[in-house]
Amino acid sequence: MLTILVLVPFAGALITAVMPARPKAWAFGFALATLIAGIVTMFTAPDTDLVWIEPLGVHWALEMDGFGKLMVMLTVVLVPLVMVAAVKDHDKRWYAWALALEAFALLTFTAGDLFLFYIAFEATLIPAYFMIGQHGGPNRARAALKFLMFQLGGGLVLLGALIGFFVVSSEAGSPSYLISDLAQLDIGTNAERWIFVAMFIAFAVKAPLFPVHTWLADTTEQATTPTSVLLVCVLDKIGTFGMIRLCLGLVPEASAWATPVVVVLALISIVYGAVLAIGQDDLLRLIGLTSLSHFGLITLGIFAATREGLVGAMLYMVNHGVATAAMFLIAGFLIARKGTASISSMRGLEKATPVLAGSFLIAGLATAGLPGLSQFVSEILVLISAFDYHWLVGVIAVTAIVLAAIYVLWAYQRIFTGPAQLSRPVSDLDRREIGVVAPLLVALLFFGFVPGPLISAASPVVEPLVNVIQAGE
Amino acid sequence: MFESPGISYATLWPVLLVLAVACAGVVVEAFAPRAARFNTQVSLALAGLVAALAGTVAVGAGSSLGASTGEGALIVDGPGVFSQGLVLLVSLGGVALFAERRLDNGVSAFAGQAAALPGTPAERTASQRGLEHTEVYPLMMFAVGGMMLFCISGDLLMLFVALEVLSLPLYLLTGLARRRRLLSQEAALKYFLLGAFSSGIFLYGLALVYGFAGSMSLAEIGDVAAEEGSSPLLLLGIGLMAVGLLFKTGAVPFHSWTPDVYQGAPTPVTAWMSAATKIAAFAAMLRLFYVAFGAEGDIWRPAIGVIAVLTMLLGASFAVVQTDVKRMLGYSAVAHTGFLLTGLLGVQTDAFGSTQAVLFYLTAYGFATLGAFAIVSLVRGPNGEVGSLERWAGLGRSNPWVAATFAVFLLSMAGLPLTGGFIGKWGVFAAALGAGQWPVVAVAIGSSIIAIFFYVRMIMVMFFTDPREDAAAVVTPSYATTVVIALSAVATVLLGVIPGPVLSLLVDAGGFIG
Amino acid sequence: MVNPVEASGVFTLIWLVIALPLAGAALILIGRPLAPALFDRVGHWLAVGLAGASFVLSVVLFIAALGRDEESRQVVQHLYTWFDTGSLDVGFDLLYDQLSSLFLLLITGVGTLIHIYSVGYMADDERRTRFFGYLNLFLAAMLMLVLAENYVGLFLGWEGVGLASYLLIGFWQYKPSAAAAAKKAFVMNRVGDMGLSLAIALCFVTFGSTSFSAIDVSDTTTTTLNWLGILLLIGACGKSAQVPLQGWLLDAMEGPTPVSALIHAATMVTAGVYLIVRSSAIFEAAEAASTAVVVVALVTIIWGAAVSCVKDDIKKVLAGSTMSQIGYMMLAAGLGGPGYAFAIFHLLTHGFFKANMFLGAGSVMHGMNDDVNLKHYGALSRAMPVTFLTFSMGYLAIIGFPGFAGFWSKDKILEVAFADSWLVGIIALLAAGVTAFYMTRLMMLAFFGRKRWPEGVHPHESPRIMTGPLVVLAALSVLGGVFALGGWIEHWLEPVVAAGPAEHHGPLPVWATSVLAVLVVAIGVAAAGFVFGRRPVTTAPTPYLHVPHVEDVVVPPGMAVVRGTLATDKYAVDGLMSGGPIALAAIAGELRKAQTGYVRSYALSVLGGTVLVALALIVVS
Amino acid sequence: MSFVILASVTVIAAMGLLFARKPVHAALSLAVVMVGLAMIYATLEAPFLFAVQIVVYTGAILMLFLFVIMLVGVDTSDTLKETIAGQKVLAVVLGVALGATLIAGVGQASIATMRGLASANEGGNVQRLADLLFSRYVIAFEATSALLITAAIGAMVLAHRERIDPKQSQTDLAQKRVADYAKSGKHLGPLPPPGTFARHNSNDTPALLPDGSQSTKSVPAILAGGNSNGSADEGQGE
Amino acid sequence: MTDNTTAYVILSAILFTIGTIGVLTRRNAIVVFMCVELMLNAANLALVAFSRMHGNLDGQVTAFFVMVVAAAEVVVGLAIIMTIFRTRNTASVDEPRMLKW
Repeated sequence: MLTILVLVPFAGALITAVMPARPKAWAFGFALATLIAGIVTMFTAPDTDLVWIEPLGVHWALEMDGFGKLMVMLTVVLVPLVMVAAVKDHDKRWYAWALALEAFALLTFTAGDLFLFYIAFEATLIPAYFMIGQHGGPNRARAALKFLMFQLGGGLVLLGALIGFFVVSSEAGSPSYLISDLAQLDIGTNAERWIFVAMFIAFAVKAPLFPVHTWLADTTEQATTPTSVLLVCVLDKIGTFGMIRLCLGLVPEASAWATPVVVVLALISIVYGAVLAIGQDDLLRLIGLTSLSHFGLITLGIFAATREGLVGAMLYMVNHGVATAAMFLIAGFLIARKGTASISSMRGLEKATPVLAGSFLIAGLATAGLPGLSQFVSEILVLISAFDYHWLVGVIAVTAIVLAAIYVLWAYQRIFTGPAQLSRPVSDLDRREIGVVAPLLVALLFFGFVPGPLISAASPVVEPLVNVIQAGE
Repeated sequence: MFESPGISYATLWPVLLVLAVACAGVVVEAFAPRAARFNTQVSLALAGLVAALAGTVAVGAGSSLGASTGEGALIVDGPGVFSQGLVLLVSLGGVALFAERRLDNGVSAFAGQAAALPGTPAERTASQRGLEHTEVYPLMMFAVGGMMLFCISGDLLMLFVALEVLSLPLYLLTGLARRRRLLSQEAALKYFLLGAFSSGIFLYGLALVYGFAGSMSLAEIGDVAAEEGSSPLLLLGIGLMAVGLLFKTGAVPFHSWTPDVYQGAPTPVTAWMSAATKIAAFAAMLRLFYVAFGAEGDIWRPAIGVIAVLTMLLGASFAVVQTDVKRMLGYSAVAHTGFLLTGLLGVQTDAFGSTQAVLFYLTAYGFATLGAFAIVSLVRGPNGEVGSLERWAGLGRSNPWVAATFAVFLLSMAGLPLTGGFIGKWGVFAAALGAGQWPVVAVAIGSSIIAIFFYVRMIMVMFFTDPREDAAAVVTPSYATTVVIALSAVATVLLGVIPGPVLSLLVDAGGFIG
Repeated sequence: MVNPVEASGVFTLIWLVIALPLAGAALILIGRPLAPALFDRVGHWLAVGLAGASFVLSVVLFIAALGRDEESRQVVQHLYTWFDTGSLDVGFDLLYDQLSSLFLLLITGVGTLIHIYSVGYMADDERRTRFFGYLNLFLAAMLMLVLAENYVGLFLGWEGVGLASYLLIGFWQYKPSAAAAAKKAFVMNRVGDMGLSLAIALCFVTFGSTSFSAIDVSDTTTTTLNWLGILLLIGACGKSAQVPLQGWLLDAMEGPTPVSALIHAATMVTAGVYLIVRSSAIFEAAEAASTAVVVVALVTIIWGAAVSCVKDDIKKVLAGSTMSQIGYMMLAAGLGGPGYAFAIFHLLTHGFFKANMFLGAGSVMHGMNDDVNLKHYGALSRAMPVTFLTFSMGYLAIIGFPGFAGFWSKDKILEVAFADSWLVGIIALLAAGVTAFYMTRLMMLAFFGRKRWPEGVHPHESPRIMTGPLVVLAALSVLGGVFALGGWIEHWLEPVVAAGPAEHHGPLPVWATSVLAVLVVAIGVAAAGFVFGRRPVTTAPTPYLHVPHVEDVVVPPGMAVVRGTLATDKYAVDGLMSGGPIALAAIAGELRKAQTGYVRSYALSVLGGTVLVALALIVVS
Repeated sequence: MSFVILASVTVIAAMGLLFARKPVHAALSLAVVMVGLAMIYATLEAPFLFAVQIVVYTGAILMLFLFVIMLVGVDTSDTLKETIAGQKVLAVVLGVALGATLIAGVGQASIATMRGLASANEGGNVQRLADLLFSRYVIAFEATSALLITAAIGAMVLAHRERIDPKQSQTDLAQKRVADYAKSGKHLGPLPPPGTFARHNSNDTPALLPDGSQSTKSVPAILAGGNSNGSADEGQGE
Repeated sequence: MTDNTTAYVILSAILFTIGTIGVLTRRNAIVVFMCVELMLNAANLALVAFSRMHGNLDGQVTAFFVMVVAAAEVVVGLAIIMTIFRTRNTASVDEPRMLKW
């Protein structure tokens, strides 16, 4: 079943690529099919475990715990939405790549084998590279290259960890890459630390964290917003997903050892990203950089390694996905109208586009962690865990809420308020666009008040992690 | 005194067949009418290679594996036979590329009259009449035979002779390009002079090793070395012999010929040579170092490690600043040598050890480089192949399939998952790390990042850059090239997606024996 | 102490108090774009109706609570589990107790009146319907704030009112000043929210829960409690415009006047006081934090009063006064004991008279074509008799004219202040005098003296729908003191605020305080009358106060930091990351010159390599 | 003693390779080295190699060299002035370093004294070599055939001009000449032979026509453009 | 006649060194190639000497093979050199350098 979940979008990608007529409709159909498959797997998803590459101990092992479910749902829901959003200015190549990206992302989130995880982890980059490079701003080629170089660089470092695991696993007996087997492995302290460092670097690039974040803004600036959504809201989650699943899950002692450094990086990311966002004139860069701040918070939650922190981080990943997707898509609609992403060239748009403005504000406030919108719950949980870790960490992390208010509201103020100056008529969101944004906004509100389903999915995953970490300490 | 050597023809016949085909080719050249030569030579070569490949498979599956023959001159062991098969496979592709005649108005990539001076009426006449040197096929067959012998050489003398047998035809083939004759001849001269120089060094090392051990047999050398420990004689011998082999593989600082020759040689030759030579040379190197010099591992590993590091770093870095596609791939070949040397640093194990890693890497790299150069030969302008990177811009739009296939090869060379190159890279790194060579692995990872840059930039140029006015166009090739490219691409992907069978085969094949 | 019982009977409808205005907001804000014509016609009445319904329900609940035993007046309604991580369990719970009951009445009551008033005030605004949507949203959020059973729920309401405030201040967002003011208000509130967020975190870390009922100071060190108190104070400062986070309130006057009345005078800005009173259990045990509250309060009292003295903008005078008055409430709350109840008492009366005066000011502006400059007023008492009269009631209440609502409430606070120390008492007392001074100034400039109306302005009385609420509020301003009859409010709130017995160990007898207060007020009035009554003063009597606000100090260097960070990111961080490849390419570009093309050079490198390998092998062995 | 003499001779002759300006001289000094080595082989109980060295190396290979040198031009001489910066210095330094390493290594190695080949050569050096050659090294021996064939093909491919058109007979040529003369009045008679009236007699020296001017036609095309006397404005006389 | 192998090997090393230096310093391709031949000869000397030292004939056989190989190599090499010479009219190894960097 899980295999089908992965194969459906993959097949869709192939079919879309070769389909001469109505490829976008086909792609959308496959995205919907994946959504259905995703929903079905929520309820019935037996794990898969087939031997794949025997000499290396690699298995085609798919499994899905609550955390995986969250990420899978996020993915399968976002893809059809961005496909609708993308319909006007993207060609079929983009659709095929998007489906391929979805397939690999799903594979990452369900991989029960480290090798498989890595392969999917890296494989996502190719679709992403083409999606960035083929559609978007004038400097997209450079941005795509930069994106890919950072990601592949991180990926290669992760390869080091992967090989390290193999060596240790071989020495312990027959090699196996099953995550469940690796978790049992007794790795020496030194090796474990090196493996952790390698994995963390890779995930930090992916997530991203300071100081390996510089690809982020360039990429979001040049890529089209549907692409950015898939990148930031789905793909980057793999980074934090990996931190939880692999860093905490496989090398908990080393994680605990490294926590002080990680926390400092996370804090820098939080503040630094927000400050950078404040200073942006390009709306898409701004949104991209807000994610830096948010990923800092997620990382903080993960490595504070309390129940609240982990649950918060997992929730945050979902909520950030929804909120940022909304931000990007709305910004995309806005930019499609104005023909520029430069904030300084917009003013007073609220009058002509009240719905657009309202949606932007809601999404923005969600990003800023306003209670009642979904991101708040995760944010407060993370803050609590950060404070629990050390009061000073909490104090620094909490500045995020002020800085977030500044960048969101200042952007809103500059774009939408003030006397309207329209050189040409600007229309409000049309039905299609509302159809894209509305589900996201509803989700933001719904999970703001009823995060229960998300938490109950995440909690069982957190429990063993917390136990292991506390035992490790 | 004379004892008849026990030559096991059952295991040797594929090699002999290839050499026989080469001789037959010479006969054909002498007696067959001009019109019939091309077809005869190509079919002869293909048939010979296919038969030899089948034979290799049979030998590999047979029970006589692991036996030495000719009183130890040749060792028909698993890895040796595997690399032989690999050489044959890429050579099949090579023949197909050699035989490509649709790209350049019905003539092949080889000079019509090598003896005619470039730019003279004689040359033009030769071209107009569709003349070509069908001697390239026997030459190639000789080289293939040499490579196959190189893979299974069991003593130093055999090693030296095989080295020369494979090298001489390559020197000649390099100089036979139809277009850009001057470059081609220059490449041939450089390759030849440096090749001769390095084989001189190799030979001197051989002499020293013989002086140390008193025997030519690799196994006996290994025994003596294990017994007597390291003597300066042996060490110097190892060093000088290593230079000869490292030269062939293109390791820094013995790499300088690589980019020049790769660029200057006719593209089909580059394609085949880059794959086949590397396979043969590494097979021989593995055998030499593990069997004969295995006991001195602690001594040569650091040196090889340093060379690996230099090779990876410089190869990758230089490739970054190239503007010619062939030359860039040449430097990339240097970088790959570095990665392969990383694998050499590991140890032979029963399961997945460095032998398996290196051979798998060679498999993946062989197909990728064969396919990549084959595609290079398709991308042409008014004056033949277009090397300039800038003129490849926009190829992804005008010829998405060709560009995509090229991207697959590049990605494999870059070592991205779902391509054979990834498993290969994984393997050599794992082998080295398993032997505790983590600093080299760290550098290898670093240089992989550099290497990825130029592969990915190439993709960027093809897909995301607007074409220039004098943009290159893709010429539709004949089936031969198409099949080679397609099969290489399929192999590249399959090796990444289901590497299990090949890996199992390698594990079953075991290690090199003396 | 909070020790509630489960909701039953009519109390199961607590949620409806919030839900009604929330539904209104949702209906209007979503429905308006879908059916503009319909909602433009009935939207505002829908909002009024739902606010009124909420008020009625509040009254019903209050009566029901009055009818209950003292022990069962605290009612909790568990709606659902908001989030539960296993260790942290936050319920979506509502707490109806003596404290929130009073707030409910104030919020829904004054809120409804202001809704009604707005129907008239905003009649000409094309986006009126949306305004009512926002007003309803505000009501819902404010009610959530006071009904929440835990700090997280409170935070939900807390931020909700911030949002509503943001939307309403910036309602006329085509004015850049309004948009900027809205943003400033929200951001400065968020600075306070940092404190509240951390307080929530500390609360959880300390008590293992964020519920009010879980607060148990017995096992906790004083240091922790003090920090908790200070964090809460920071939160309160932001929301209640206390120094140093007071700067946004004056700018917030950019919003429509009903907003100023409802949010920035009567209800939202008092949330800080609510927070501190709600957390009285903590402050009671945290002496240093309480002292901090007192200090902040005193500074704000003076600051607000001083601002009011020099502003020419009628709304800003009132806003400064609000700050100052809230300072009084904070003072009372910070002093503890019976002070909590008095703080709430003053909060209620202030809600009445300040709302009254703001709405009066709105009425004046309505007549003066939205001119807010006192210099352009004068002699309005005849043009707008109703407004004048109702405003006068508010005026008398705020200066503490004996018998009026403000008199009773401020008097109590002065008592407590004197009970604490001379210094505190005297500052509070003098500030009362200043209050009288600036309010009198306002009255003189606005309603008496010569006409200074600009050309084309013809002041007129506002329509009934606006004056109606004014009259009601004026009445409340007069009669608000009834709550204090017989110390009712102290007794009513006693179970909540954990107040000790109301003991007076002050240096002055109670009656003496009252007399002193009246005297000081009289002096203030007289001084103002002397200054502004005799000659036609048209300018502020003192030079504008050039005291920089916190935000003025913070913003320029803040932007410099932003610019610096941008440059750092571009050149240092990204330079390091992306510059690596560039440097590498440059190095490689130089190094590749070694590939000279000379075959002999190549041979040289081969030989060099050979020598090195040979030497290396020898050396290694 | 004989070793010392032979060694000195070979080394000195080898130095000739480094310093001889003319390739011919280099080739001749190489011949000396080879003959010297042959003699050393003789002293090392390798009579067969002694013969082969002289016959094959000196006799065949070196002659090939000389032949090519003749083709390229005997006169051409290398300037020993180095054009690549640092090349010579580095070459000598590295070469000497390598040599020193080798010598030091060899010196350090515990090389046993010669065991002698008395037993190995029993029955005759050539016979014993043949035994080895056709048993243990027979495959290598076979493989060398591939080398030789390759060499032959290589030489053919690179040097042999295949005749594309049928060879023109005397008759054809004569007819063509006459036809040309009829058509364009081209000179009917034979071209002047090279060296006629010239001061030098090498192939690349153009003939002087009776009027004293030079005839470019007298120089083979392949040599034209080389350094000959007065090639700068050749052909102006025509 | 000496029994000291070292002397022969040292002589061969000297010849080898001279050969390498020649390859690096001479510009005439033919001379360069002759230097390579000198290197091969040096190796041969070592082989023959070692052969005698070890008392087996493998070294001599190898030396013989080297001569064969050298012969073939010379043919190919000289053919290539001739080609270049005919094209460029020079036998200098420094001249053809269009391939670089």
